[in-house]
Amino acid sequence: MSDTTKKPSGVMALANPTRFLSLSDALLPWLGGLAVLLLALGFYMAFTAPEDYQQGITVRIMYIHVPFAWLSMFCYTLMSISALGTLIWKHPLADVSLKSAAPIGATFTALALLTGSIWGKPMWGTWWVWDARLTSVFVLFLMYLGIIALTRALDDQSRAARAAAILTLVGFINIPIIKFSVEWWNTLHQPASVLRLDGPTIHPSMLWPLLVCALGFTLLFSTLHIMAMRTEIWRRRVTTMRKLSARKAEGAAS
Amino acid sequence: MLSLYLRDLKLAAGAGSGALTGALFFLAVIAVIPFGVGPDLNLLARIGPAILWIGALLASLLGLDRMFQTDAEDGSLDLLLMSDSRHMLALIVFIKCLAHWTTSVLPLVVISPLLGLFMNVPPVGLMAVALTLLVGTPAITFIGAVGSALTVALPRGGLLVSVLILPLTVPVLVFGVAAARGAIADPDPFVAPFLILCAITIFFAVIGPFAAALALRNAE
Amino acid sequence: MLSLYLRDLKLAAGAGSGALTGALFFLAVIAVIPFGVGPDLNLLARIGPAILWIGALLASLLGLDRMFQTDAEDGSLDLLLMSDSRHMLALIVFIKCLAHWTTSVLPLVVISPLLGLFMNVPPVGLMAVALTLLVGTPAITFIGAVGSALTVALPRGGLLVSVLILPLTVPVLVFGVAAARGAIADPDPFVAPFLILCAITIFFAVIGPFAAALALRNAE
Amino acid sequence: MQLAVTDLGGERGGEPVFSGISFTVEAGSALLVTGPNGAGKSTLLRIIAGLLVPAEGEVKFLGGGEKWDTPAAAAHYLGATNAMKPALTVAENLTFWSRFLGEIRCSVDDALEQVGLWDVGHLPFGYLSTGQRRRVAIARLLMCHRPLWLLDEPTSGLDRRSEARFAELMRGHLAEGGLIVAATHLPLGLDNTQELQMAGRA
Amino acid sequence: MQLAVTDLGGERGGEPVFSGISFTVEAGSALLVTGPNGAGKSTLLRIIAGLLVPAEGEVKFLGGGEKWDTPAAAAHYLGATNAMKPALTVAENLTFWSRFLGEIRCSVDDALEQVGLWDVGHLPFGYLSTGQRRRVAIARLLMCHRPLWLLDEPTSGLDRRSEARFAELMRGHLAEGGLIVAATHLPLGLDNTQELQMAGRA
Ligand code: HEM
Ligand SMILES: Nc1ncnc2c1ncn2[C@@H]1O[C@H](COP(=O)(O)OP(=O)(O)OP(=O)(O)O)[C@@H](O)[C@H]1O
Ligand SMILES: Nc1ncnc2c1ncn2[C@@H]1O[C@H](COP(=O)(O)OP(=O)(O)OP(=O)(O)O)[C@@H](O)[C@H]1O
Ligand SMILES: [Mg+2]
Ligand SMILES: [Mg+2]
Repeated sequence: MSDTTKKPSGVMALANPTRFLSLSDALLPWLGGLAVLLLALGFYMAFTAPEDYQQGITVRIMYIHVPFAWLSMFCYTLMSISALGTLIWKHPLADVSLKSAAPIGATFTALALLTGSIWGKPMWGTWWVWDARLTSVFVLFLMYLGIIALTRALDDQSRAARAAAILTLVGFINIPIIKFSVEWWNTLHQPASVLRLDGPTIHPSMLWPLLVCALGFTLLFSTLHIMAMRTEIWRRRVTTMRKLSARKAEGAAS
Repeated sequence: MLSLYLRDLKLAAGAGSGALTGALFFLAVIAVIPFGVGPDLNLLARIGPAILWIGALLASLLGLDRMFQTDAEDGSLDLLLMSDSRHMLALIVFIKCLAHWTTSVLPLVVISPLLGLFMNVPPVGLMAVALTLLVGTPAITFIGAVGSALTVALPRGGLLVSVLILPLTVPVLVFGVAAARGAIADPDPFVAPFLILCAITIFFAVIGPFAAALALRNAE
Repeated sequence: MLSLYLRDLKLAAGAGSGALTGALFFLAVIAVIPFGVGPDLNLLARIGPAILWIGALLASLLGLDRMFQTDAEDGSLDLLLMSDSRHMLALIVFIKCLAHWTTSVLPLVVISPLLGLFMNVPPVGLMAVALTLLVGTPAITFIGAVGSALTVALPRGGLLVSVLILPLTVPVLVFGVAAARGAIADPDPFVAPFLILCAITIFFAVIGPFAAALALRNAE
Repeated sequence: MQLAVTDLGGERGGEPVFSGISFTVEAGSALLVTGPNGAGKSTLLRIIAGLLVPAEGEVKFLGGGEKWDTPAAAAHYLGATNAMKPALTVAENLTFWSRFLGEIRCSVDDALEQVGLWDVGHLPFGYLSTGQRRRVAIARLLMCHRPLWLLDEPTSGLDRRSEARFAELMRGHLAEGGLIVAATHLPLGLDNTQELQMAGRA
Repeated sequence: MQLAVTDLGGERGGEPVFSGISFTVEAGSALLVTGPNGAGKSTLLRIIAGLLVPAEGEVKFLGGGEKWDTPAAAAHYLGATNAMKPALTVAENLTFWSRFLGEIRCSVDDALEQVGLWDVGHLPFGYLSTGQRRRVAIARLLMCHRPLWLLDEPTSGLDRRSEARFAELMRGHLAEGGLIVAATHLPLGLDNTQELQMAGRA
C-alpha cells in the first residue's frame, strides 16, 4: 500500500490503510445489520403507507427509486471528495475510495434509471423520454463508466489514480445539472419535493417511509463501499507482495 | 496471421479502445442527440437509423487514420513488408482491417438495436439497422485502410488523402440509411439498396487491401 | 507563445488531415440526415440547427486524442513541461487548444452556413448557428484537451477520449442549439441561452487548461 | 549462401546518396558498413532489405533455395526502431513476432535469457530502458532463424556487458554459416570481417 | 552555481529503481552517470529535470538567482528522443525552440555550423539520418543558453568526427562555468569529470 501513492511515504501511508482495515472490521457487521433492519422497516412502512390518489399502487416504486436516485448523486459527490483527497492531500485511502465507489455508483445509477423507467411506463405511458432529468442521469451513468474505463486503461496505479481524480472533478458539474434540471428545463419528471430549501412538500405519510428507505439504502451503500475498499486494499497489498518476491527472485537470479 | 489479428485486438483493448469503450462511445453519441433535436420521440425514430450510421462512421474514423501509422513509427511495418513472401501483404492489410472492425465497430453493431430502442425505432427497423450496419460498416474500414496507408506513404499529403478517401464512404452511408429506412417507411424499397450495400462492401473488401498494400510498398 | 501557436498551425497544415477530415465528416453527416428523415423540407429546416450542432460536435472529436500525443512521443512534451517556469503550463495548453481549434474546428464553423442552406435553414438561422458554433465550439476543444491529456500515455485512445468528453459537452450542445433555435422560432429566447453558452465556454476555457496541465504533469 | 550486391546506387527523396557499390558476403562472414553520418549506411541496409528500391544495380541472395530466394525473405532487419509495441508485454511482443516470422529456433524465455534479461517478460515493453529495449529487439533475431542479419547500429544503447554478449551471439551466428551486414560507428568485436567505408557527400 | 542532490530515491511504475544517491556538481565541472542497462540513469536525469517526482530526497539548483531557481528552469534536457517535428524543416524546428526557450545565444545557422551541418537547414527534419538528427538536437543546446546540461546518451548515433566535435562543445560549455550531467555508456572525452556508478538491481 505504501508504494501505491508516491508522496506520503512512511507512517501515514502505512498506518492509515491498516487502521482502516481493523476499524472497518469492527464496524462492518453493525453497519450491515442496521442497513438490513432499516430497509425491512422502511419497506414495511412503505407497503402500509396510503396509496397516492392518482398514482395508485405504482407509487410504491418511489420508495426504491428515489433513494437510488439520491445515492447515485451522493456517490459521485463522495468520489469527487475522494478525488480532492487524492490530488490535494495525497491521502492513500482517497484513491481506494474513489476506485471502489465507481462500480457501486454505476450500479445504483443503473437501478435509478431502471426503476424510473419502470415507473415511467404507467405514469408517462413510455419507458423512456429524453427529457433533461432523465438524460442527465443517463449522462451520469456514462461518466461512471468512463471513469471505470479510464482506470482500467492506465496500468500504472498512481498515474491512474490521479487521472481518475481529475476526470471525476471535471465531471462534477453534471451533479448540479441533474439536481436542477427539473427547474431549468420543463420536464416530465416531477420537481424536488423533499430536498427543497423551503421544506418538503410531500405528505408526511409518504415522507417518513421514504426517508427510512433512503437512510437504509445509504447504510447499504456505505457497507458495500467499505467492503469494496477492503478488497481493493487487499488486492493492492497482494500485488505489492508479488512485486517484492519477484524482485527477490530476480536478485537471486543474477 | 491469427497472431497478427490477436495482437491488434490486444493493442486496441490495451489502448482503451476495446469493445467496451466502443459500446460506451456509441452510448455517449446517442445520448447526445436528443439534447440537440429535442425529446420528440417520433422525430428521433425517423432520424434514428441515420444517427446510428453516423455514429458507426465516426467510430471507425476515430481509430482508422492511425491503423498503419503506429506500425510505421515503431518499425513493425518494415517487418510486415519484408514478410511479404511468407504472408501476402494484401492479406496482412485485410487482417488488420478485420481487427480494427472487430474492436471499434462490431460492438456498435451489436448494441445498435438496444440504442434504436431508446430512440424508439420500430422493431423491424432495429433489425434492419443492425443488419445494414453489419453488412455496410466493413466497407468503411476497408476504405479507411487505403486512406491510412496513403498517409503513411505520403506523410505530408494528409489533406489530399482525406479528400480522396472520405467521400467514398458517403455512398456506403447513403445506401445503408436508405435500406434501413426502406425497412421502416413502407413506400421506400429495402432490398435494392441493401443489395447495393453488399456489393459495395464486397467491392471494397477486394480493392481496399490491394490498394493499401500497393501504397504501403511505395511508402518511402 | 506565439511561436508555439504558429508551429502547431504549420504542423496541422503540413500533415493536417484533421481539419479536412473533420469538415468532410461534417459534410457526410449533413448529407446523410435527409436520407434518414426523408424529403420533408420544413422538418429539415426545423431540426437543421440541431443537426449542424451535432455534426460539428462529433466532427470536432476527430483528432482531439492526438493533441498532446505527438508531442509526448517525440519528446517535445518534456521540454514544454520543463519550461513551466517561463511559460505557465496551463497557458501552453490554452495556446495548443487555440491552435487545434483554429485548424480543425474553425473550418467547420465557416462552412456551417453553407451546409445549413442544404437543410434549408432560414438565413437568420444560418447566421445564428454559425455564431453559436463560433462561441460554443471552443468549449468542446477545452474539454477535449482534458480528455486527451488524460489519455496521453495511450497510443490509440481515440474512442476513450470521446467517451470521456462527450458527456461533458452536453451542456454546450444544449445551450448552443437552444440559442440557435431561439433565433428562428420566435417564442423561444435567443439572448439568454447565448449568454449561458458564452459563460460555459469561458468556464471551460479556465478549467480545461488547468485540469489538462495537471493531467500532463501526472502523465509521467 | 551468398549476398551479392552489384554496383548499387541509392537515392533518398530524389537525391542520390551513393552509387556504384558492389560487394559479396559469403556464408559465415560479416560486412561492417562504416562512414560519417549521412553517408547512406541505413539507406544501403534498407535497400538490401527490399524496403527501398535501388536507383541502379541490384541485390541478390544466392543459394538460399526457394525458401530464401530474396534478401527480404532471408533477412532479419534490425533497424533504428525496435518494432515492438510499448503497450504489450515483452513476452507478448516476442511471441507475436515468433509466430508471425516462423522458423522458430528457441522459446521466448531462452531468447530473453541469451540477451541477459530473465525477468522482464511480464513487463510492458514501454517500461523498459533504452538498452533493455534494444536487447529485446535482439532477442527477436535469436528466436526465429534467418541466414542473413541486417543490423543498423545494433549496439546503440547497450551497456558493455550486453555489447560483449551480443558480439558472442553474432560470432555464433557466423559460425553456423550465417551472414551479417552491420552499419555501425562502434567496433563490434568481430574478427575476420570485411569493411565497407562509405564516403558520404559531407 | 551548483547542482545539489541529497539522498535521492527514484521509482518507476511504483517500483524503486535506486535510492540514497547524493552528489553535488559545481560550476565548470561534469558528472558522468554510468552503469548497466536499467540501472536508472535516465530515471535519475528525468528526476533532476523535474519530469519525474522523486520517491525521496531532493534536488536543488543553488546560486542561479531567481532566473534559474529550479533545475528545470536552469537545464537543457537532451533525452533519448530529439524533440523535433519530422514534418517541419530543421530551420523551422530550431527557430521554434529558440523562440520558445529564450535566452538566445546564437543564430540557427551558427548553431548548425557548430555541429557540422551547413546544408540541411531547408530539409524536413524527418529526412535526416539518425546521427544528423542527434546533431540537430545538440544544436538546440547551443542556441539557447542554460547553465545546466542534462544529457542522456548524447553521442548515440554520432560518427567519430561529430563525437570529437561534441566533446569540444562540452568543454567550451564547462569552460564558461556551465554544468553537465551526462548518462552514457561511451567515454565522452572529457577530463576532470567525476563519475557516478549506478549499480542497478541486475
Ligand atoms: C428513468 C427515469 C427516471 C430517472 C432517471 C429519474 C431520476 C431521478 C433523480 C435523479 C431524482 C433525484 C432528484 C433530486 O434529488 O432532486 C429523482 C427523484 C424523484 N423521481 Fe425520478 N427519475 C425517473 C423517473 C421517474 C418517474 C417515472 C417518476 C414518477 C412520476 C419519478 C418520480 C420521482 C420523484 C417523486 C422523485 C423525488 C423528488 C424529490 O422529492 O426530490 N421519477 N428521480
Ligand atoms: N526519409 C528520407 N527522405 C529523404 N532523404 C533521406 C531520408 N532519410 C535519409 N535521407 C538522406 O539520405 C542520406 C543518407 O541517410 P542514411 O540514414 O542512410 O545515413 P546513415 O549513413 O545511416 O547516417 P547515420 O550514420 O546517421 O545513420 C542522408 O543525407 C539523409 O539526409
Ligand atoms: N516508463 C516506465 N515505467 C515503468 N518502469 C520503467 C519505465 N521506464 C523505465 N522503467 C524501469 O526503470 C528502470 C530504470 O530505467 P532507466 O531508463 O532509468 O535505465 P537506464 O539506466 O537509463 O538504462 P539504459 O542504460 O538502458 O538507458 C528499468 O528497470 C526499467 O524497467
Ligand atoms: Mg543510419
Ligand atoms: Mg537510459
